[in-house]
Amino acid sequence: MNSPSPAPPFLLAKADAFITWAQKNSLWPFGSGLACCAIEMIATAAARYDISRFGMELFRASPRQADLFIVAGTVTNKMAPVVRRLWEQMADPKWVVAMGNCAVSGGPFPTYAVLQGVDKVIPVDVYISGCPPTPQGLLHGLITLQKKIARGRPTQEILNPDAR
Amino acid sequence: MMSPWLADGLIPLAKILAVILYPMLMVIVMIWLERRVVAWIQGRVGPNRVGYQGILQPFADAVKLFFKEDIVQRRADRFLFNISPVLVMFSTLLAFCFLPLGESFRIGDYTLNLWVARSPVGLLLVLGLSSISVFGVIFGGWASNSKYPLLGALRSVVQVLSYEIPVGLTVLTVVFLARSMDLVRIVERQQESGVWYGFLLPVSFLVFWISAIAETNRAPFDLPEAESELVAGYHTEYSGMKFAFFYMAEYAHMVLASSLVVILFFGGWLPPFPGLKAFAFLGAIPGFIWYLVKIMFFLYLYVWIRATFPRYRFDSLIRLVWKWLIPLSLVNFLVVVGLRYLL
Amino acid sequence: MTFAIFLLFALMAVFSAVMVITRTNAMHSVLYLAFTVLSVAGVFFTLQAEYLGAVQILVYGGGIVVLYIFVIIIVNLDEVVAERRKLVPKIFIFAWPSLLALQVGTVVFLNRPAARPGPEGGLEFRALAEMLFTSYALPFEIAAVLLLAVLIGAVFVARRRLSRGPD
Amino acid sequence: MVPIDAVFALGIALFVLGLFGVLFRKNLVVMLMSLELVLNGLNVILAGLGFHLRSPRGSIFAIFVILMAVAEAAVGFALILSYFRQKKTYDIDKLNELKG
Repeated sequence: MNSPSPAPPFLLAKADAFITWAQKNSLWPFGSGLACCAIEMIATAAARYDISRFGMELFRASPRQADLFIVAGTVTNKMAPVVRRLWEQMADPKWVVAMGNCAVSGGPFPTYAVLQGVDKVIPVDVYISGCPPTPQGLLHGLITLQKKIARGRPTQEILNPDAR
Repeated sequence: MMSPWLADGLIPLAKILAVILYPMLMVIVMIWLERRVVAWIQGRVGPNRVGYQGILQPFADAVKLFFKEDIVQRRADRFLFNISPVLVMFSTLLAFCFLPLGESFRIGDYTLNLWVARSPVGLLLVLGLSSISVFGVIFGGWASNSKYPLLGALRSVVQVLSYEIPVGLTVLTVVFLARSMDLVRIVERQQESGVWYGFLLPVSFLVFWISAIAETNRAPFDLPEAESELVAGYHTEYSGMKFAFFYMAEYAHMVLASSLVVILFFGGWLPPFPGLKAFAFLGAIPGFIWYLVKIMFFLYLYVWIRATFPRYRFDSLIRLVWKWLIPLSLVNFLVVVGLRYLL
Repeated sequence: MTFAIFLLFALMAVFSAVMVITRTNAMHSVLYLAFTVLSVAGVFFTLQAEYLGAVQILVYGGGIVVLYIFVIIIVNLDEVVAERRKLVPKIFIFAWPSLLALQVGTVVFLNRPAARPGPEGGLEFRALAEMLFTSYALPFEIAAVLLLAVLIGAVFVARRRLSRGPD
Repeated sequence: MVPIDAVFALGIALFVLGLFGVLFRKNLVVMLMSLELVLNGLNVILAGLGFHLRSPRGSIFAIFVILMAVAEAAVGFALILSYFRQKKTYDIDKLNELKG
């Protein structure tokens, strides 16, 4: 999706708009709190910030049913294979948000035990900085992700899945 | 005079279409209602970005799930894995065929019945068909070839089969008063006696309602899907549209249970106070609107209970049914029969 | 019309019955057994035995078949039981039920009763209930006692023998 | 209107299929399932006769057969479970202790 492909025909463009509308408005996150950022993620779901306004309050416990992997917290080297595996168990289309400095780049832990950024094991769509990011920060990241999803062309991926 | 092909061909077809669309519509309303009401109870806002007050949220979810990848694990039993969501959905929708939506009325010289099928044993059939959905749950859990789905499926079956007993025993009291298992007839009998059976049989209603919550695997009895212990229960390995089938079937089951409660205990499509002349003006509102209002009230009660009570532990769940509900419903049955003959 | 529906259910019943006895996976057999039970319930409906159909769905579908599933899950083994016995000659296996079927068929077809118009409401639910609780009250009670005995017997046979101590 | 011959044909077909299952299969659980087929075939014939003779007796007999099937299934499963605890298999051919 990096290079802009030629504009799709009218019907496909409408279908794209419809599917991406559905996808961006019903991002079900995977309940994946790894460290202290999880507290902020939970705060985002709670009354004051209320992630459910965007239809995202259905935190799924099963990766098969989730669309959004919020990597909330420090990914240790021990946890990295698990994170990778959970990401692989998620059903396409799926998106990843690296929440907090640890998930983005290892943060304050430049040590042998900590993975220096979760993008070393799984592809990340949106990075949110902060230690930890505030709920406003997470919501901003999620809205950014919604904008990115709205630019997607799901029909292209359905019609020729090999091109991905 | 209506042409026969319209009466014999088109109207049954339209009814069959309606009996598929009506539960789906109720499911969509129910999903939206649940998310908004739970949010409201918790001091949040709830989905409000898609459509007016977020009413299109269930549509967005459905479309998204439709375009999601459909994962079948390598070690899963493909045949059973694929067929079980269909089984769950099929049995629930089939049960809807026997639910009357209102009294029949006449258009010209054609009598339009607001039900697809009417049977003298309609009540038994609805109970039987709704218990068939257990197949889908247990086959899905077993075919996933994974431990949490299997545990969730076993829990679900034990729970549903145990709670079937108090349901049967309390339904017997209603049948005893109405002298019929025909759902239409039961409502008509309530009209004749001038009182909803819920007020005559409060214990039956309570036991039936608790069991109905447990049979639909809803909080506080949602042990089969307890995400803190079992990930997502019997549908852990399902993704995309198959998961949506399980999800929708669960809500359709709730609509079915609410409809049954309304028909058996709250007078179906009858307006309130069917016996009192002073309230006869309430009959001006069509029957199925009363019916829908009552169903919505019980669906709201489902959500209210979910947002209020913590989840049961599994052993206390089973203890509740075997040590409290079944003896209670047995005694209730004896008391109802005894009073009926003494008074 | 009724006959067409009957044929549909009958074909479904026979097809799934064949599948029940030919699947090597016991779980698939149970699924097809459920289909057979439901189609037979449909056959009962076409034969105006509505109460029987409802009982079939409730008791067979909701009870017995679920019991089968439970037993298969409890005694779940990876072992596939080798099918087809070798000790009995194959010809005998085929011949005996076929002969029996032929015999039953001829007896039944030759002695089939003439259709009796009878009272129209003869199959009503009420008539069934009245007959069940008057003429057949004694068998009904005996069946109840049988079920009680079965309940106790099944629990007794299947219980874990705790006296031997933990394994 | 369903002709009685068709009902007999269906009942006999289910009966014979069940019989085949009992004779062919070695898996105890599948054998019990085939027994259920036999009983179902019987019930079909009983219901058909009741329909044909306009009498509720067919249904009543079939209900007793279903009751018996419940009893049979319960005891059968109890036996299978205790057998399985001892043998760790449900192959019918391993059930041969009494053979000389």
